[in-house]
Amino acid sequence: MFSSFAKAFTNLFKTPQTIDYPLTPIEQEKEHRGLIEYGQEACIYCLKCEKACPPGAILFVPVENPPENEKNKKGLKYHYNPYLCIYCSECVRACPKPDEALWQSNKKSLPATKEDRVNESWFELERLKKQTD
Amino acid sequence: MKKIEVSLDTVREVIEGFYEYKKWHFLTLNGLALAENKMEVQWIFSKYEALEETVVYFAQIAYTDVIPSIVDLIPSAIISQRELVDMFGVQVEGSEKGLYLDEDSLQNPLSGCSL
Amino acid sequence: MFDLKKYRKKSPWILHYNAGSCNGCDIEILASLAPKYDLERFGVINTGNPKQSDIFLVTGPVTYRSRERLVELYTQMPEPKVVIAVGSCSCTGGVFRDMVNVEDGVDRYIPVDVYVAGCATSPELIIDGVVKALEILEQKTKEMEKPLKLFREATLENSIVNRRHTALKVGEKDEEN
Amino acid sequence: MKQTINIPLGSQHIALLEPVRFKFECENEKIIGVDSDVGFVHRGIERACTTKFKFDSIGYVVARVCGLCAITHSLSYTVAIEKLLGGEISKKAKYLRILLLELDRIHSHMLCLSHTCENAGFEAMFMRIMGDRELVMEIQELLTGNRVQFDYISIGGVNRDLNSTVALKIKENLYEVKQRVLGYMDEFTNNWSLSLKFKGIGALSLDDAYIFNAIGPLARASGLNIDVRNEIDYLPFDEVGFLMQTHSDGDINARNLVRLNEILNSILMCENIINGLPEGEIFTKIKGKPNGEAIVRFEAPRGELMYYVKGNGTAMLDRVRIKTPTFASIPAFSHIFVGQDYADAPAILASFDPCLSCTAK
Amino acid sequence: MIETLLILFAPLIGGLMYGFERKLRARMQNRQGPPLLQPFYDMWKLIDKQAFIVNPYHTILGVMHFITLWIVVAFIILGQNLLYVIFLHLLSTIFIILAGFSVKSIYSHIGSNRELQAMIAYEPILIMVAVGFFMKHGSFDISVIRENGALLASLFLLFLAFLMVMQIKLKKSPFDATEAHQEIVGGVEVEFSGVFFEFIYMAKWLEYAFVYLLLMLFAGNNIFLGIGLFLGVFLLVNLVDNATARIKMKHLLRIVLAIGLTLGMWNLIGLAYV
Repeated sequence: MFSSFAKAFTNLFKTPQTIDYPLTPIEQEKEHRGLIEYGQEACIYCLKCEKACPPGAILFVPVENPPENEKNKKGLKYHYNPYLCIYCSECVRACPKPDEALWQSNKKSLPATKEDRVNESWFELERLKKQTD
Repeated sequence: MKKIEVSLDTVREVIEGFYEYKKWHFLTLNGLALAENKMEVQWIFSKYEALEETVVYFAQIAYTDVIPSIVDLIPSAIISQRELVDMFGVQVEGSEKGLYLDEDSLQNPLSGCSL
Repeated sequence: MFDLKKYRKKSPWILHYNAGSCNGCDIEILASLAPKYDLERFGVINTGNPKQSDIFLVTGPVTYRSRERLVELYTQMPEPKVVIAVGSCSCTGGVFRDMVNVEDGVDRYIPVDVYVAGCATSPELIIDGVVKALEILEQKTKEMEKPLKLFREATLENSIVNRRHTALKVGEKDEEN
Repeated sequence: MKQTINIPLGSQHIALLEPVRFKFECENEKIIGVDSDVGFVHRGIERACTTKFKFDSIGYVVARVCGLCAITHSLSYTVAIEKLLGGEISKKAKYLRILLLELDRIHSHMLCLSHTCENAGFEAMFMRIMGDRELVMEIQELLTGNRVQFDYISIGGVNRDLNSTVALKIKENLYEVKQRVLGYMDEFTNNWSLSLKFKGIGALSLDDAYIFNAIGPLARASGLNIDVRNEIDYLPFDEVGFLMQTHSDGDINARNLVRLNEILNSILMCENIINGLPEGEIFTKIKGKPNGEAIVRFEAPRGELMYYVKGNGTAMLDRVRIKTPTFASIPAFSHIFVGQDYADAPAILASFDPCLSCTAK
Repeated sequence: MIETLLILFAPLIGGLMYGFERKLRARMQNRQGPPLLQPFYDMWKLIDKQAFIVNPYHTILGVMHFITLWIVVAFIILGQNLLYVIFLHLLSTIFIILAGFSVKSIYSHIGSNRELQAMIAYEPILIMVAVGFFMKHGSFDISVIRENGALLASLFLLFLAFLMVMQIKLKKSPFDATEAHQEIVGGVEVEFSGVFFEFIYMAKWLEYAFVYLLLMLFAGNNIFLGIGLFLGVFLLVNLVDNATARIKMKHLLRIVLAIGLTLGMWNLIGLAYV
């Protein structure tokens, strides 16, 4: 009891452990597993990452005006949902050209609000994907 | 892992003869869906303070069979038995449904799902 | 960057419900109440009582058995209230998407205002989410204070019943502006 | 007939992290009967493992069974698959797996201790332990890239190497944690209000521990020598200085002391691993499709975790059976509650370190 | 004039104390803590919030609790009879207990039950304190007590007993089983919401004012001793709060009654015969 007593008293004169987070930003560790990033030029459209992703947070969906890339024969476009991703970096391990086409950054995802339509917009993409299969 | 086949009629006697509560540790009751509308029930035990000694008693049954309860021998089996009832839709003496599943969720999710 | 003075004038009391998550996000919520991140800086108290809370932190994809309790808790909270879906699986279902006993995401049942990603999410993201929620809470409070249009016909658009409804539409109005 | 009252605890309650509902039938705040509902978190992971996911990504799915013992889940599953495929992983990978397993145990035990203190109404101790727990979380993030869900183990080895700066940081922080833990030992044994709350409360006798097949710290606090780390040979626990920690009282205080001693033992193991880390590859490619059945057991922070995996030579498995520590202890829980005061119920519950998301899967 | 102002601002002074205490407690727990004016932000927020009325008696009794407490504090400031003050305070506690029993929530019932038991523990000690003052001055009037010298030395044992009462009244561990957030989610206040919870919340501030005003009586007319006593006890209460766990109701009754009554009795016997 008395050691807690003393501890509480000495804590009064120490600077608290708290990081005043939104005011003083925390530096992310370089190794932190954050958002997955995609390099469109280097992608060879093998769709390995799409198959490897456990929750299915990466989708290649056919669009009308696809990004210009000679490997992209089916006219697909890369979509990624950070609110579905589980940040396991299995896609990066599956990717034949890691660090160029697909890599994991240490950026954190921002909180979304209603306008971002994290669920509805993704449903549309999933429906599109199902139609092509 | 040692596997011993038993039949449903004799399983209680076999376990009663085998199980010494200070020597063996009841791990769990496991179900396994087989082909032709059959399933396998496994009673898994392991030995205290021994390296990798696991004994599995198993019986192949139909879904309509009633599995005898071993709760009076091993009180901690009650929760595994209830799970088995929920997951496979078989009957175990004295164990009722509804540990995990609600009325409108998919019933017996594991019965024959790999087939 | 952040105008913290504005946010600090609020006192969001949080209610936490686990609707079937893996505990990863729940322990991060505990960690964000602990000294290093200390959510109490914003006036947060973990009340555990729906009748006295403003922010509803939900973790986990909603399982069949917990959905009833989830809606019950949401309705027990007095207006204005903000719902934060913490973690990937409460936003969209995450890795549990399409599993048999799971409803993908909290917004199938209750309207969600802030989605916080991450599996498991980290205390920083939770703080970000709470700061965002404070903005929405303030807007909703203002919306509730608007005088009622007494002399108009009580249509569905502006009747008393729909004050809650208009409060929910705060975000959409901003989009137009 | 005496009048009884029913006091519910859950499914949403401030003392609970997870949804579980207990209904205590009380006589003047003394519990005479318990009714529990543990199925709130059932998500159907066992079914999804056989119908939805291929065997190589299940390691990430079963990690989400429980956030606290995520590493043990993915490790058990991976070892089971490695057994079926017949691959052998390098010694360095084995050591790194133990390292993370023990770090996870340290942070999980600290969380449990702090939660027990909070439920006993000791907020300052909760803050103190949670504050110190950040030291462990920090090194976990450095080692694996995430604070809670590590996703560190893959079939054939581990995903990340340990470099020398991280190793140094781990050693520094663990030394610091050790000092703090010794401080808690003093606090848990000497604080009179904690002894009123913890000593002789929620006791489980040795015989009951045998009868109810108790496991983990719950059993070890009653004097039952069960620690799966002692009974398996997939990972070299005996090489890195594992010692079983037991106590004979069986009450909350004994459980806390067992946990504190285990933290100290785990710190020792981690230090031994870092000092004697062998050279070699961290990943060996293992090819093939799993066929046959395997039972793998591991010691999660809460007790014994068992995986039964059956493959049929294709990418989809036949059966993944997860038997989790709390699942096996539920009969023991209900037994302990009877005869205690309701005022002690949250603290007793926290001292089991229950993990309901494990239980219901 | 100054008394009227003091009475009007009594809840605010209590609120400031509460805010300062939250800050202090945070610092003792090695964290930054909320801003000093946080209780007032809470107050503004609660006014804005929708309120659910469970039943009319429940809310009225809650408001009555607040008003009676305010009158109690006013009486102390005006220098009225100490015995009246203590019994009126008892009445205000009874209001909140009745409010707890008037709803269906089981947590509320347990909270009320515990509040009753705690009342049994601390009420005799409060009366003994009043009797102690009476034996010294021959009057229960607070104004008389204030005019005379400090009684800390001659009522020292009663002062120690009073410190235990403070822990109960301020809901600080080890004697905070009446509130017990982790067991019964706040006890009697569990069903209050919105602006009606506001009254309960502000009653807590008044409780601070009440307890510390009673404490100041031990210093008599010595203002410096009074301030010293206030600061010292304020720190002590929080330090004890941060060094102990919550003990159960039966232990609370046993400890407070056994130690408190014994200390008080010895003091009174000493006053009578020495």
